[in-house]
Amino acid sequence: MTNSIDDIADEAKAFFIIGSNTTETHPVIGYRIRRAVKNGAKLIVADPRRIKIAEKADVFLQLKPGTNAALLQGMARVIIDEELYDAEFIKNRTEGFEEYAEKIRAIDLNEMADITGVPAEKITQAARIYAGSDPAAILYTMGITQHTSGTDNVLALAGLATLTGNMGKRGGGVNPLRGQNNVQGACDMGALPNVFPGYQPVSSPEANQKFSEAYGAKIPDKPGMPMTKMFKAALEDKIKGVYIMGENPVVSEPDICKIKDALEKLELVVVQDLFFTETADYADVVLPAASFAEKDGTFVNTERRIQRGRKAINPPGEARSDFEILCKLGLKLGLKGFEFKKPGEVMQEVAELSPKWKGITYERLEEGGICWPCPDENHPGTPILYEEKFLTGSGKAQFKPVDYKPPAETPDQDYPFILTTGRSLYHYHTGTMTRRSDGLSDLYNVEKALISKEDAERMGLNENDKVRLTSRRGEVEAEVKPVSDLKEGIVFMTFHFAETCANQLTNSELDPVANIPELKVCAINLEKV
Amino acid sequence: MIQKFDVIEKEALENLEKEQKSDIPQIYVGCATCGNATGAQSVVQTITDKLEKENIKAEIKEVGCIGMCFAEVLLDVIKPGQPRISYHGVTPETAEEIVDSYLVKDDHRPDLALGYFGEGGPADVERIDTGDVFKNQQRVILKNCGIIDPENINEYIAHGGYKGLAEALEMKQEDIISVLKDSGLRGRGGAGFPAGRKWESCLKPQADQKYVICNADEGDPGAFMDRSVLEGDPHSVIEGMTIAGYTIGSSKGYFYVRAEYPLAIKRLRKAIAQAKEKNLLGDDILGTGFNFDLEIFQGAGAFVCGESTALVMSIEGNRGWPKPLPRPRTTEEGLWGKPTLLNNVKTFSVVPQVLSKGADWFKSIGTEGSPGTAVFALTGKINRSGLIEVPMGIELKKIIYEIGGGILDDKKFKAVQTGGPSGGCLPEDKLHLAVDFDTLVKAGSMMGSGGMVVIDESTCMVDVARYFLDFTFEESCGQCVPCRQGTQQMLEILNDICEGRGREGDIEYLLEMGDSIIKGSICGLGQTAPNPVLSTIQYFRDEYEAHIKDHACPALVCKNLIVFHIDEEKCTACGRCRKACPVEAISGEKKVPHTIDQNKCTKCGICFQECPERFSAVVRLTGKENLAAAASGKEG
Amino acid sequence: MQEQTKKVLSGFEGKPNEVIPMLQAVQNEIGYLPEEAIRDIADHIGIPESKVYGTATFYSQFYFSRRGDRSVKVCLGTACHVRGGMQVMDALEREMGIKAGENTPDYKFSLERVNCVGSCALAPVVMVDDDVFGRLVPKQAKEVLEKSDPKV
Amino acid sequence: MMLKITINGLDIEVEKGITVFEAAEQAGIYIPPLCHHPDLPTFGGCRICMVDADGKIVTACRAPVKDGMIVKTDTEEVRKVRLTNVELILASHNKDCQGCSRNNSCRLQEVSAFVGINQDRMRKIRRSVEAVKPDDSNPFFHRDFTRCILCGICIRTCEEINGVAAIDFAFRGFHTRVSVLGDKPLKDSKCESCGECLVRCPTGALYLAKPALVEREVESVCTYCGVGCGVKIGVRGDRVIKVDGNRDNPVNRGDLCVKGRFGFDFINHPERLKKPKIKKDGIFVEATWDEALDFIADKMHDIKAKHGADALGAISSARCSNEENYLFQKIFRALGTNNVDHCARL
Repeated sequence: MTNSIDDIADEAKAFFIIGSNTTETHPVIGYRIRRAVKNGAKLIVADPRRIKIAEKADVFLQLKPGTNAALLQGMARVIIDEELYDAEFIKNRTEGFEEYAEKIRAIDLNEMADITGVPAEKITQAARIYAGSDPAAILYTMGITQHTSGTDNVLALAGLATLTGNMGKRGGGVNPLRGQNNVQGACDMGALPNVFPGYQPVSSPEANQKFSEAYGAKIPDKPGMPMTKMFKAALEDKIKGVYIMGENPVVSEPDICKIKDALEKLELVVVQDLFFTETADYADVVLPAASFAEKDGTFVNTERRIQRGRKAINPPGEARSDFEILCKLGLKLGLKGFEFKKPGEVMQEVAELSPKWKGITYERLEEGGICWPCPDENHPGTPILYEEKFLTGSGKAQFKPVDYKPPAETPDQDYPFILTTGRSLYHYHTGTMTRRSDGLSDLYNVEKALISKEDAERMGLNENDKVRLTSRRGEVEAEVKPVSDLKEGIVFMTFHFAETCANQLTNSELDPVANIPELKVCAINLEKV
Repeated sequence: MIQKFDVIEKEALENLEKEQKSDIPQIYVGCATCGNATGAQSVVQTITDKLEKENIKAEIKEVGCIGMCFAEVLLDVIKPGQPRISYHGVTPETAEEIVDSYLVKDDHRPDLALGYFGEGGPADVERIDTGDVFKNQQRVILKNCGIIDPENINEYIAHGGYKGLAEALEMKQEDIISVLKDSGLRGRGGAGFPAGRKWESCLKPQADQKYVICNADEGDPGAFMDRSVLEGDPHSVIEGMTIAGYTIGSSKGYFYVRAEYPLAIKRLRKAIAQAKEKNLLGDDILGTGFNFDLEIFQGAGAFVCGESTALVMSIEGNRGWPKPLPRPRTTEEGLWGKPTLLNNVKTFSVVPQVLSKGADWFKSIGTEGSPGTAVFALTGKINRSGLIEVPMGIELKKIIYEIGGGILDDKKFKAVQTGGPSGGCLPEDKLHLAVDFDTLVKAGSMMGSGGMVVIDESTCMVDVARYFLDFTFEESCGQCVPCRQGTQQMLEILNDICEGRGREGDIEYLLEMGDSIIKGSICGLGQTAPNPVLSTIQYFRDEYEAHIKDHACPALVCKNLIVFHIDEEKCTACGRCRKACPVEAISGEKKVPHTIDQNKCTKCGICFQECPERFSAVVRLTGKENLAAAASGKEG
Repeated sequence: MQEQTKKVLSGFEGKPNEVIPMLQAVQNEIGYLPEEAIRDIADHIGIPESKVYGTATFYSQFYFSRRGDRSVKVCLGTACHVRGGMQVMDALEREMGIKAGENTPDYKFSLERVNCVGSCALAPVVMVDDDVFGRLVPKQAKEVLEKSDPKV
Repeated sequence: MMLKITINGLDIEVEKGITVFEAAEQAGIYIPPLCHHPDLPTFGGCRICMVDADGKIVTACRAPVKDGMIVKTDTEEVRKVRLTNVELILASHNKDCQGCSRNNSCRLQEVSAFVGINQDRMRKIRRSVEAVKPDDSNPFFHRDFTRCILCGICIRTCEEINGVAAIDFAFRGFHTRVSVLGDKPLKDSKCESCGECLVRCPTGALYLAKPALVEREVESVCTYCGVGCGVKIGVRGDRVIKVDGNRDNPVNRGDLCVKGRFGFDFINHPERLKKPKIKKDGIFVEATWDEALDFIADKMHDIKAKHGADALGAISSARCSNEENYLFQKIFRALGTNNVDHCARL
């Protein structure tokens, strides 16, 4: 997030939520937004599904899955035509407005309306609310990113925020709500193929040299493979061994059949987890890890706030924290620099090697969380990014016009429906943890493929009828639930349930830049069984 | 605009002339709810058919309630040049007779007549307007009720209607208010808040919109004054509200009427339409540029919505929960947070007359502190139930014995209840009291909305208190503890007392709790709920004690404290009671005095009613011994 | 039923101050307020369904289950009370075999108490729909019901 | 702007715009609260916080302070009104305190003690508790109507804090009840089971389905979504039995969702892995840590030797700590590959 939960919730005059089922996937932020709206803030919601938060929306844009860019371009067109943009901000803090504006002016609003299935009036209305409210915050999640056009979508959002001067401002910004408790931290710590901790590119000579020296090894200067490519590589014998820590790709990854084949093929599969997951079946070694309540450490939330997790109880049996396991393994591998006594010492090394974290120490975290960047011990942290300058050569924001590209797979005779996936309030990811809660299971334990009332009527389907869903990649059987929240031709499933695994169907086509698979759109067929 | 109004008035009179054809007989039938309830509609039907069939020249019209409910169905006839003759207890059959004998022939049927109005009536029927019923009354608010056809605006205008509005529209707003202040008019809703001051506090605040609301949510069980006014003279209320709108600068008014008053609502709708047609309501009224529109909101049945803030809440679509203090006055922040003027039906309906006849005229009626008249629904154990209007300050005695004609079946007077669930009961030695806002409150009761229920010796005061508590318990909104829990607690205790489970100290506890409920409750409902109990304890404590100490109900009302018993001496074994008993609790054959099996008896009282006066062998006994005897199976 | 509700609601703008009028209109159409109808009203206005239910249940005018074809209303206003309205109520409960606020199993009648129908002079009074029976004594209960039987 | 007021003879200066209740709080003067909750707008229904302000009896929770106001919180009259009110509440309240989850942490008990309930007076009261059967439809917390005092805190919480408004007052007067549409069980309503109402309920009307008597609390961060709510992990013995929101945490200020508050069963779940396992000819056999880690280390060296470091793939976790993610990527980068990734994209 460019901003903090607090400044958005308290100061935004309008929220633009797109591709985020906020009240179910980030409930507590959901509370804050519902409260803000109750106190008069405006709300725009864009989603293929009439999600709960849409009830409170001033404008609800029910767009076709995978048409985000078109919608956003359309809004930009309105903002430019009606000169609702922040000329001052554009003059002082941005570059490339003219080219951008020119490109936007070439867009036909009605065409965008046709593509998205959202009436031009509504797009206009949304644009006016967003541009007319100062400040206005954009919130998004996977509905924006899990597309082959994910990067373009994000750029388009950034375009809107820049256009309206909502960058580097309290109550504004472009704010991806991160899905998992430390997904931000995992990135910050360099658990990515292209960067070291603190987003220092492996390809940057200085960085590479710094880390190679620190780790006492020659680290390649070209980026490695993203997870999504590793499994393909495994099928091509390029990858021989995979070490999987706290992950369950057999349920969470797209196009699972391929993943399984890949795992079968591998010489070494290590799975380190709390439970014997679906993926563990394919492992050669399974290591028992500790849960969050059983270990010390730090986590970074969606607003870049580094917070202390604390050990409450011992792990069961011989289970060990990943920290202990990894230190041991490091030593077993004969690597240097794994003689850590406690996690706090690791944090010191992180601080030394990544400037953004230089000021972070366990002592300070005892006082409460700190948002990075935090360049030195006295720096208060940075809840809001880009207040003075942007991370570009010139320090100015670059307008990057984008073109709408349709999803990789669109419906046809054989696969006439679009499947889009998401999450439920009551479960988390592959359900490894939540499905072991009797209570949560009591509230929601059977996948219900949601279909539109119209389709249900047409196909003579009633609630709880079983259907077979098939895509070019696999098939799943699940019960259906007809709802008025979906438009005709759209099917929604969660991916929490291994037994009705939506990811058997999903498409693993990637966004060229971010390598994110297009989980939100794939063509499927649906028949009663 | 006076000129403009004169035109309207003139035209109205002419139309009336045409409509009325006063050269032929006029027939009036009292068709308010009370009349209809007694069969007025079928009377109207029969007559209409008859007139048509036999093609008799006469005009028949449905009028509102003249207040003599005891005499329903009322049918009045005015023959050209004759005074108005009233016939009472009319049925379709007698209606035909009346037509045959008085309209066709010239026999005015003294046997069926109640009397006549005005001068020079026949000697063999008495004059009503100077008789007991009316001589003590002064009809201001009800002046048109039962006289004019409420569905004909022309009649209202012909009787001086809408003059007040026309005059008001020529006055400055402040002047209207000062007239009201001079007149000393106090709100007729019960509390008697000075109307002038209320209007003034609503004129002051600046706002883009203000509202006028007429509170016609008459919920007091045993009061129907407001309904009668709406049914009998709807235009007077509309006129009053329009004047209010002009005075405080509002363009929108609401009638908040109980949905249980369908006839009133129907007549209001019609009246509103007629007034608009005549440009006396709606846009640019009488060409003054003043706009005022009226909407009817049907209350969905909650007594508490008589409370101003609760009423506003319910129009806004919420539970009718009063707003707790401290809060801004409704006159400053009412409906949708806008200044809102809320008055009772009777208050609005009298305003036009105050303006057209002047403050002094109004002050000349009633007492200094409470000028004007009071309207009561006089009911209960009284000979002449009905709707009456008397000058403030009249003695209760006069109302009960002269207007009301004394107690039913010559029983002994015990108490008179005024103010409904918020009021209290006054005993015989208070009958000299003058009826006005302040005197009644001092005596532990209140004017309230105008229910006046006469209670005789055969009524149990504890039971009466319980009745009212049961009502407030059911109607409590449930928001605040003192009212929600307190009314329930008091009711439980009263139930116990009435059912022989009373305990030492209950009376003191009731008094103490009553005090806390009055102090602690959010709104008027809770703050007055204990009154019926407190006043009955004040004046009839002995009855409470009899119930508690001796398990005796002196009035022989409380079921659990009485037993039905057949006096062998008096019983002639006629078998009436035996046959009537719904539970076969009575045994005995011919010539053998009957007995009641106390184990079977449900105390429905049917045997008591069945046993002929001349025997009156079935008697009711009360008190510990009798109850014990009955319980021990021994036939009482 | 949903069609009925939809039809009724189409006559309203969907403002909060229309809640009670909407409830009244729907009840007039259907005879009571089914849950779905309340939900539809809430959606039509855009307020929580719990709030509409809270408002509806506050007012005695509204019913939430099917009612008898004819409703027998026993007046227990003050005048009727002091003149023995309660005995009449007892008698009716006995005759109908139900308590106040209930329906007869065959849904012919529903029985309820009301506060003052404004015919105090006729006390005690019973109303069956719009027909008024005045100056009643308990034993007339049977007769009242026979006269009011919907089939007759 | 500051105002001067006097409470029980004590002169104090307070901010304009606060209520008498807040003023008293600041002066350290106790006024018994029942339907009042600092997180929520005032209600004013319980009538327990009544005080004498300039001679008028008012509810302290609503009355704004006025300059020169003289407040008395303990006059004879105030005492009587409060006492009767509490007695009246108790009259229709479940007697069984020992059997109540909130015994000794109950606001009604606290208030009763303060106003001085005594049995002699209570004997005069007619007790009648409406027999409404409890709602145990929700797996995490249940509703006991016999312990509900209709303070409306749950209702205001559901509307103001969580924004769902699944519940509201229904029916009227003595029969008033907190209800969802159709007086249905909570489970069949819009309720999202966040438990915010449970946390704020002053009595035992809302109570945990599984009673949780916490022995110690540890501050930490929720393990689910990216919001990073501060939690207090409640431990008894060696088990996590409760999770509460941490009101001091700026992220959630004490709020939690259904997963964060109630979804902790997995921690002490019997299926937790307790020993390393190595697959030998298709079946997993338990191993010591040294065996397991040696096996892995050898295999990895082996692969690196045969096919180069880039034949290794490392999939880290968005649920592991920063330190752990750091070490994980360090291991593989030190081995000479950048094939490090995690599920950021899912």
